[in-house]
Amino acid sequence: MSVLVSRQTRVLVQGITGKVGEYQTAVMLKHGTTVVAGVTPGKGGAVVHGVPVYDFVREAVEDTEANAAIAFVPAVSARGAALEAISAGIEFAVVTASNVPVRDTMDILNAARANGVRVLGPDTPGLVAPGLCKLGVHPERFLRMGTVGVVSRSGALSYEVCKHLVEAGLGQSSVVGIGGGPLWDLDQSDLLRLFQADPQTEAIVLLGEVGGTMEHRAAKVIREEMNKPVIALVVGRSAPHGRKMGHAGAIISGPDETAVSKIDALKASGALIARNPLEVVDHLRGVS
Amino acid sequence: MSVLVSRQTRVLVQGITGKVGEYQTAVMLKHGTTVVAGVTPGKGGAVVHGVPVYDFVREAVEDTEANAAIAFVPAVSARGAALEAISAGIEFAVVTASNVPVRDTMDILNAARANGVRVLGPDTPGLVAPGLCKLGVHPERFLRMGTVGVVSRSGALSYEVCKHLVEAGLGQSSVVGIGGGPLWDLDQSDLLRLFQADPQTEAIVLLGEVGGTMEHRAAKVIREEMNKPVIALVVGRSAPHGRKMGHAGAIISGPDETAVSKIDALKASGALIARNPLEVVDHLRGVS
Amino acid sequence: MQLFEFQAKKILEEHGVPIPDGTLVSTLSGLRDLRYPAMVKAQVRSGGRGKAGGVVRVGDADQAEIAASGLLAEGLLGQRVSKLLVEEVIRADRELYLAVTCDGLRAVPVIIAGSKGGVEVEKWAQEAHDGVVRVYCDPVCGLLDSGVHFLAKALSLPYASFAPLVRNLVDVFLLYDAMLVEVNPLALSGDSLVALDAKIELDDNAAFRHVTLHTHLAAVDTASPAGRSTEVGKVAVVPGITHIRLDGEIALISDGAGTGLLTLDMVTDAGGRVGSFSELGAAAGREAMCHALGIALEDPQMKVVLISLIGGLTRMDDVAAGIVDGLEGAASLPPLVIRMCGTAEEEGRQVLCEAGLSSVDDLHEAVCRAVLLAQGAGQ
Amino acid sequence: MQLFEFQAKKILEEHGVPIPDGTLVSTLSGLRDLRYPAMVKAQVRSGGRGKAGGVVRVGDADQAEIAASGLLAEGLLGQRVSKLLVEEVIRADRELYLAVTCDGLRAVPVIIAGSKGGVEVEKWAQEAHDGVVRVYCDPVCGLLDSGVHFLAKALSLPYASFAPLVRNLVDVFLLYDAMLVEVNPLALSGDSLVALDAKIELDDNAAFRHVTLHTHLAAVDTASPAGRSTEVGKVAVVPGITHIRLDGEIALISDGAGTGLLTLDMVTDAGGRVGSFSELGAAAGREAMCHALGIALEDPQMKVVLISLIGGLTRMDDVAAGIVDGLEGAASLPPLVIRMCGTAEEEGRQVLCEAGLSSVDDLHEAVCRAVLLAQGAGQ
Repeated sequence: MSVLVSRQTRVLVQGITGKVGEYQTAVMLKHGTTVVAGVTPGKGGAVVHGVPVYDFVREAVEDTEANAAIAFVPAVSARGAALEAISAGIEFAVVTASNVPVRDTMDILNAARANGVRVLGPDTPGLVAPGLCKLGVHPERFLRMGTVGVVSRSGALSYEVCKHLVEAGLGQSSVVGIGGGPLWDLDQSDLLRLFQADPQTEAIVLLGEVGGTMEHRAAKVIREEMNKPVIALVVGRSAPHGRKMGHAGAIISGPDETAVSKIDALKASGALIARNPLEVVDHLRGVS
Repeated sequence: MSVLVSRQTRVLVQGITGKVGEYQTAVMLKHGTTVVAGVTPGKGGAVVHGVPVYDFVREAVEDTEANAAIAFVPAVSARGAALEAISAGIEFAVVTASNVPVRDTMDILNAARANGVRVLGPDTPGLVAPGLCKLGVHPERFLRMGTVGVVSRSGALSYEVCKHLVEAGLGQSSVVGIGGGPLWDLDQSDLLRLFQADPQTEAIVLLGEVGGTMEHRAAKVIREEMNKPVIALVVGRSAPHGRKMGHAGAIISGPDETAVSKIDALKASGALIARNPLEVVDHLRGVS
Repeated sequence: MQLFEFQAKKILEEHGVPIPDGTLVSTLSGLRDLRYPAMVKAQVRSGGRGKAGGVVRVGDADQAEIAASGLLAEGLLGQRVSKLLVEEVIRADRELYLAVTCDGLRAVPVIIAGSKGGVEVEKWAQEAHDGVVRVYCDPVCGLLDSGVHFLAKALSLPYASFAPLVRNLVDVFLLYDAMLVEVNPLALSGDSLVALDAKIELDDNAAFRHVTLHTHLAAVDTASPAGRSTEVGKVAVVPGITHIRLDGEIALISDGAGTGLLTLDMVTDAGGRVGSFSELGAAAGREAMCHALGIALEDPQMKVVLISLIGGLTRMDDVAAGIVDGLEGAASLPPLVIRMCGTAEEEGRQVLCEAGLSSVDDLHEAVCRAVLLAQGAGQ
Repeated sequence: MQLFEFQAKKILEEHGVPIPDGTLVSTLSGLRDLRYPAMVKAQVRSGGRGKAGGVVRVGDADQAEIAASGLLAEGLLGQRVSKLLVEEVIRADRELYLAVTCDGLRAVPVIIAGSKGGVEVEKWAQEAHDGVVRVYCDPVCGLLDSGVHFLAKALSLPYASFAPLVRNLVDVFLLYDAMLVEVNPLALSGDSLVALDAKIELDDNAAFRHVTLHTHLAAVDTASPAGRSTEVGKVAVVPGITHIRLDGEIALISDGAGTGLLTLDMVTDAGGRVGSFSELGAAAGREAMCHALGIALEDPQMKVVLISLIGGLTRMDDVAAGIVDGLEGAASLPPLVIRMCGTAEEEGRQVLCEAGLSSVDDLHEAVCRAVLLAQGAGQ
């Protein structure tokens, strides 16, 4: 089992003929992912690593019954690519681009909700259920099928923790990057619930950051809805206060945006707190 | 049991101080409905039949935890009333007004979908689960708690059939008016599925009409997903062909809009076909 | 309300859609100054205008006068022709079909495009469905770029001229509260697209947002008097009432589409023939009822009036008062059968009783009575 | 990018938001011709301007010259003041707070309004949360009429003047790809509303949609050189890099926010002090790395450079090439610790190896080395 994807997931790669798209398609295929189609406007008819390329997502969906999409396109094209996938009947879309404008992200997420589509990103490495399906860019060396569910706002932070897990002989059920924000369709709370319901997952690593208030909502979910152990690592304890956005930032979020307030809330919710990846591994050994 | 509403449904009446709103509120209360709040902008603080009136839906929801709304407002105000209810966290909204512009209906239905809200209407009598909750305007004399689920595009047609049911000693589990169209959130197919899943419902009466192609989709649901008996009455067999909307109407729907083509499809799906309300009663006696 | 071609084209032109150069004339006197060859197009609201001879290609002013005088004198498809649109002849490399309407299932505007256009488009579309493509607007973001590119590819049209045109059609559709914006045929000439014909159907329910436009349109309207259709099978909509003239002798008035159609079917099944079908809006009351009854009573073909009422939102005492109003001062009075029940039915019966009228409760009984009365009257 | 007050007000005025009459001056010479009394307002981007003396009420031109010369000469809050906005004095019956920003949870614009405005609004809002109301735009239909009415009631403002104002603020928010549009205080004078101060924060990621505007804004910008912050705690963003100057001697460069913050925490936990924090964007490569390394090497306070890389989308060979580029021709070279792993790590190590560099695989080890080197250098 895994969350959000399965062996039945039929992956479509947007921007498959680009440098990154082509490289990551090869990696996803090697991982055993069912990549059924690629899309690059104007390149319909081409073939990349044996995968047929179409001009439009709807053509690809009609031909190949693709049901999940990952886009390797630049920030300026992210909105168009995501909306095209959403309108073509894709059920689950991953938007990897970083630096996507907030307005474009609002459009993507709202269109997704109105159409009943789930989205990871923008600014996400995607997700991987090691051995089952890789709809993302996580480095292969840090992946191993196992029982730990990992959810992270930051791609690199999840790689770092996954590296330590694998080096300690531990594996992952799914590793999910929800995206760097500041807007999300699926957030930490959604993933915690999915991991709680996933039989393969025995413990969850929650990777948080300074900024926003998402970890406070996650703490509430941990306290009220979960009985699986959660190990939380929130980075940015020693970061200086970032620039506030006018008075609105303070009014909206108050003092809850600091790493320390998040760690306190997670601790109070029953999560085990780690200060670095080695402590994550120690906690996991303690609970298994 | 019932569909879409229950004893826990807490009803808010929009336009409660209007002539129709006030009258129907009294009828709903008499039926045993939990009407907790009314809204009329500018009339906040008033009380109608013991129900407190607010200026805004969100104030009413905060105070009374209303979770369903029915609007008795004219067509020009239907969009505003529905959107206000949707934005205030109401889970289920009934829009009774007829002659609502298509553009306004698009806005209502799309906002509802984006916010996870279900809508009946516009141009609907609403729904009633006799004895449990009345969120509609069905004449009381034609209602009796029972086991027949009724779904209709036309309010008056459902009253007519309910009248015959009650006169024959039969009662209803729920009577649902999906609205006169041409756009719907919940359509016949949705209601068929809900009735199929509802333990109280033993047989379903499907009331259809000439125009559109919804009954063909309903026939598919009956064939593929249902084992409860469905009695179908499609009116408009002897109606002249209506005015077509340019070529687009013909291209969109082809010859499937006639009552006869719908009756044929429903018959082929296994539904029992009635030509008038007396035959509906005969069929129901035959299957029970 | 369906606009005339010249009205639809004016709106499209104002929103950046290329149309042929043309002149609207209502007499023969204006034809001499125009450029020829030209197309002379009768301004009527019916479909099938081209097949019926309402679009004539003329080589010079003499031919134009012959064509125009025929159309103005004789009308077309049973309609009076008071205006002609005389347009330049566009050489089309290809003719296509393009329309915007609302998709009932998804509740969004849908663009329907065909790689062939013209008068036979429905038939062709049903035979060769591959040639017709649909692109749905997104409920949040509207017409997507990818959708426009997809249409341009499917129709083999140059994106540069097609993209603004289709976006403009969607804008017009939303801005004017249209039910349909249709360009058929859409001509491709070189890299340019031109709307050779245009049809816009407005949403009458949205007239409150377009008061000036609807008032103006009503003023230039030369159709039959409002609220009454004399042509059999023709639908007329006036506020609160839908009226259809049929080929029988029973006038049927109902307070909702569903119960009206049911009663119509039951009358027909019982061997009766409805000649006038009026449906009050769901929330209609006294005034609409009075109006509908007036239409029935003024029609000399009607031998029986059958009023079929079952009230939900509509209060029966309101409607009963409308019946009393409508009968007041009526010259001749055919037999009247009233079936009335539902909301405020007791109050309604009281109103009828005070006017010396009565009603029945059962629809089957009412239908039976009306059919028998009509048969008796016919003998 | 945060706009100066005068820039924000110009945009608001163009979109129908009332602002005080004002004149922008950059020298004392223009002050003589203005009308007094007036407000003299230093144009700086920092919050807390009012408390720091950057807003002065003056009665006449002499007082204005005194205030202006002080601000122009001395600057404010560590920033140079090159422009002053001299505005009419508005008599306010009440001062309120009104802002539009994006709600992260719902992914829609949210209007935040407070029935009191001014410099202490955050403090007041946290103490008396009842006075602050939020209205969320609908994802499909935008700001609803009911929401505007609700705000007007909550703030006790006249609907007629408030409704267009708040709608205009939402329009500006969307049209300019803003992160924040804030009016604080918003003054009520009689039935009129005036934006006494205005703040607009643009979304730098959307600069591609507003090339002219962003170019123009960058031209009038008088802040510190792009890509470098000398003020401690100040964030600077250049394409692909976020750089923060801190109070230590280790320059930390990472290829993602998460791993950068983790490394920062680990350095701090190990007793080290980071003085320069650069984070490459997630998809950053050779050029961004070279640029970030340049910033670190040019800073004389930095005793050690710690590069913490773990590649997903970013290829390590690209970044390694950027390191080699950045070191080329560097005058002085502090001790360098490179931790590198992830996508194309072998190719990356090869690139480093050819330049005589090496990397470690383990982050704990890298942090430990960097801290020890810094402590050694400090002694």
